[in-house]
Amino acid sequence: MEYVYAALMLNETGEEINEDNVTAVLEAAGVDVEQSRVKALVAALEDVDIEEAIDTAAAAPAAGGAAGG
Amino acid sequence: MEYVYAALMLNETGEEINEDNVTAVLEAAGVDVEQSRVKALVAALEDVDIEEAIDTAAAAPAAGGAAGG
Amino acid sequence: MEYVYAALMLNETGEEINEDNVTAVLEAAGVDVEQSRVKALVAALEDVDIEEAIDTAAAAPAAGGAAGG
Amino acid sequence: MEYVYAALMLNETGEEINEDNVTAVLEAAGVDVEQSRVKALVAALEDVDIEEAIDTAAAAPAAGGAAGG
Amino acid sequence: MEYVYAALMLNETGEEINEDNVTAVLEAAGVDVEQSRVKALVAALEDVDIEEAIDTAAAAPAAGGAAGG
Amino acid sequence: MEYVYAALMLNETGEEINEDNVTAVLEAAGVDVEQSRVKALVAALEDVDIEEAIDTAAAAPAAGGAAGG
Amino acid sequence: MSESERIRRTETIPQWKQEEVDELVDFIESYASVGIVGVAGIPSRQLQNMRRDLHGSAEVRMSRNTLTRRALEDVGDGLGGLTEFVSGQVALIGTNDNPFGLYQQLEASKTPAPINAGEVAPNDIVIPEGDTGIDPGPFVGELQQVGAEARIMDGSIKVTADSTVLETGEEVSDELANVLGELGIEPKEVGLDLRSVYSEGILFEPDELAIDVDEYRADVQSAAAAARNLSVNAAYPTARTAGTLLAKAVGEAKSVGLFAAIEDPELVPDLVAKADGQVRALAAQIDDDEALPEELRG
Repeated sequence: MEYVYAALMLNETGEEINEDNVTAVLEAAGVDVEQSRVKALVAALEDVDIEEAIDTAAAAPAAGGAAGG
Repeated sequence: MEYVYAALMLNETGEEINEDNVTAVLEAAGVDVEQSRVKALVAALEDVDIEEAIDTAAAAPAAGGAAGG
Repeated sequence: MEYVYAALMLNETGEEINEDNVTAVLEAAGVDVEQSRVKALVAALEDVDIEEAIDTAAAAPAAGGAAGG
Repeated sequence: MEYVYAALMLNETGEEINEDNVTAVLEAAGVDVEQSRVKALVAALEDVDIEEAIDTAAAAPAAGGAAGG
Repeated sequence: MEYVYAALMLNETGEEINEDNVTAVLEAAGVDVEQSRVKALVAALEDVDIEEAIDTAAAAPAAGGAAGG
Repeated sequence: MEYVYAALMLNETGEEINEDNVTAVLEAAGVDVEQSRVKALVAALEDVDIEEAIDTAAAAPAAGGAAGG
Repeated sequence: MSESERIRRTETIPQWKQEEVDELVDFIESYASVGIVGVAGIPSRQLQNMRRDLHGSAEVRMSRNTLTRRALEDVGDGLGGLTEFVSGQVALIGTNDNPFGLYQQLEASKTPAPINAGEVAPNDIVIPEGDTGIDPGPFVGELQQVGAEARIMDGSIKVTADSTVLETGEEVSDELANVLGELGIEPKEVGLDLRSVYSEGILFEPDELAIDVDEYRADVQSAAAAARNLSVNAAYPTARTAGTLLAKAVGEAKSVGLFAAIEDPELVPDLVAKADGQVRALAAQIDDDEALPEELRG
């Protein structure tokens, strides 16, 4: 999860969420950084509206409605 | 989400969820595959009891009901 | 459920959900494909807005909750 | 319940819910049709918004949940 | 949903849920029948105890409600 | 919130949540660090069971959804 | 301070005072954070215990206020700002630990104590609702006189509602001191009262030092929820969220399957249940019993 926190920090400070920045934050936290995970994070967030993603509850019970319907 | 769907498909067929298999499924679906995301997914799923996670979703309708109740 | 996952993957990538595409994805995942199921899937999804189907499900519990609450 | 199912089927296909159509569906399902029930059903459904009624079903489980809770 | 309705009608009347019977009911309701969907449905229902499926659904929301309540 | 994110990163990596570490992470994320906020954070988190708070948060969205419904 | 200044000072104040000031300066300079604590009303034995409890995390140094002020001014560097808090019975406190942590530690070590007539209420004084356990007698009148809602019930004197009998800053009367003493109410908190701390360039006052741990806990929760949501919604799996992500994907597939009535073996039981629910819902809209199957006739 530390990779996600790194992205959240950069999002708050308004810095770009790119591989260099994410890596720098992780290293400062003592993480033995895996570049592939950094890459994956940056790629996953590319087309995501972070504010919206943060506010949308990641609740699994989406299926609940379908079953009810 | 297509990466997760790919993993779930492999889980259903009993094939190993490894980088090669996930990549193959994604490519068949026309995904421009990011190897780093495949890696991250496979790594994250290593310690997850997939059946249990699926059951949570199956139980979700009840949870949905609970939310309503 | 693997047939449904295949359809969802194609939906994410924007590829057409037709028999050929679904079959290709399933085969890549090692499924011993039944053509009649593929046909049935494609037919069932013909007039369905998948995004809406996912969203409706997500919204439904809330509606239910309001009624129940 | 088969009489009501017959009405639901006709509703889905967009056929008129009249005595002839309901009777035809029931007979195809091997029902020994009672004309008076068909008449009563058709008359009773004249004032019912079937789509709306079906949508209530989606909410119903939640209501049931409330009762159970 | 009309395919499921047809199967359930046959279940109510005690007729066998096979491809011919389901097709007949659907045709009587004016459905342009997809044989693949009929096949898939009949195959899928082979292992399903319909009464149990109905009862489980009826019970689930109540259980959920209890959890929520 | 970036101060809290920094603390949670350290929690994930198992590093001590102390002034030096929090400051280092914040600076790497481009934050113009206020020492007094770092100090207050470190002192306050000494009395917070972080894992427990995270677990409660994990449960919360579902509950939140229920409340919202 | 230059040597000539030091000599000049030595000439203006007695030697023992200068030595004391020098010791205070050494004390101040040996800690990263220095503060002023009020020590009024602390019995000397309790003060001894407090100093012992602080051993290893903070040190208390008492002196005359004039000398304390002088030492603070001599060190300078912003520490002079602390002099305005040097009044009454105070002492210097020094720590190399976190000043917020020190404040919490000192607050936690405070103990309740009775308040005497003539003292000023440090906070609102409340006589709580409840049975005083005191037999009927003139005490009920004394309670009423100081402003408590009291009467005799079931053979004893009861306070019928929480009653604020004195507000912050007001002086305690003889009558009130007696009543509080009789009831065993100890409205004061006695202990080292941190008035201000100077730490690495910043002067903190108590309202800045009082951290709301619950608020931080809530922040941790929202931060954790934010990370979870982002991880799941962006489909970036982590060890903590992979399970949720799988469940979400399964949920979506189920939703679509049920919405589109896909004849999948895993979905058919739910589809059957859905159809049953719909037919019942429709039947519920039908008023005419004649049109309904026997099991549903009202």
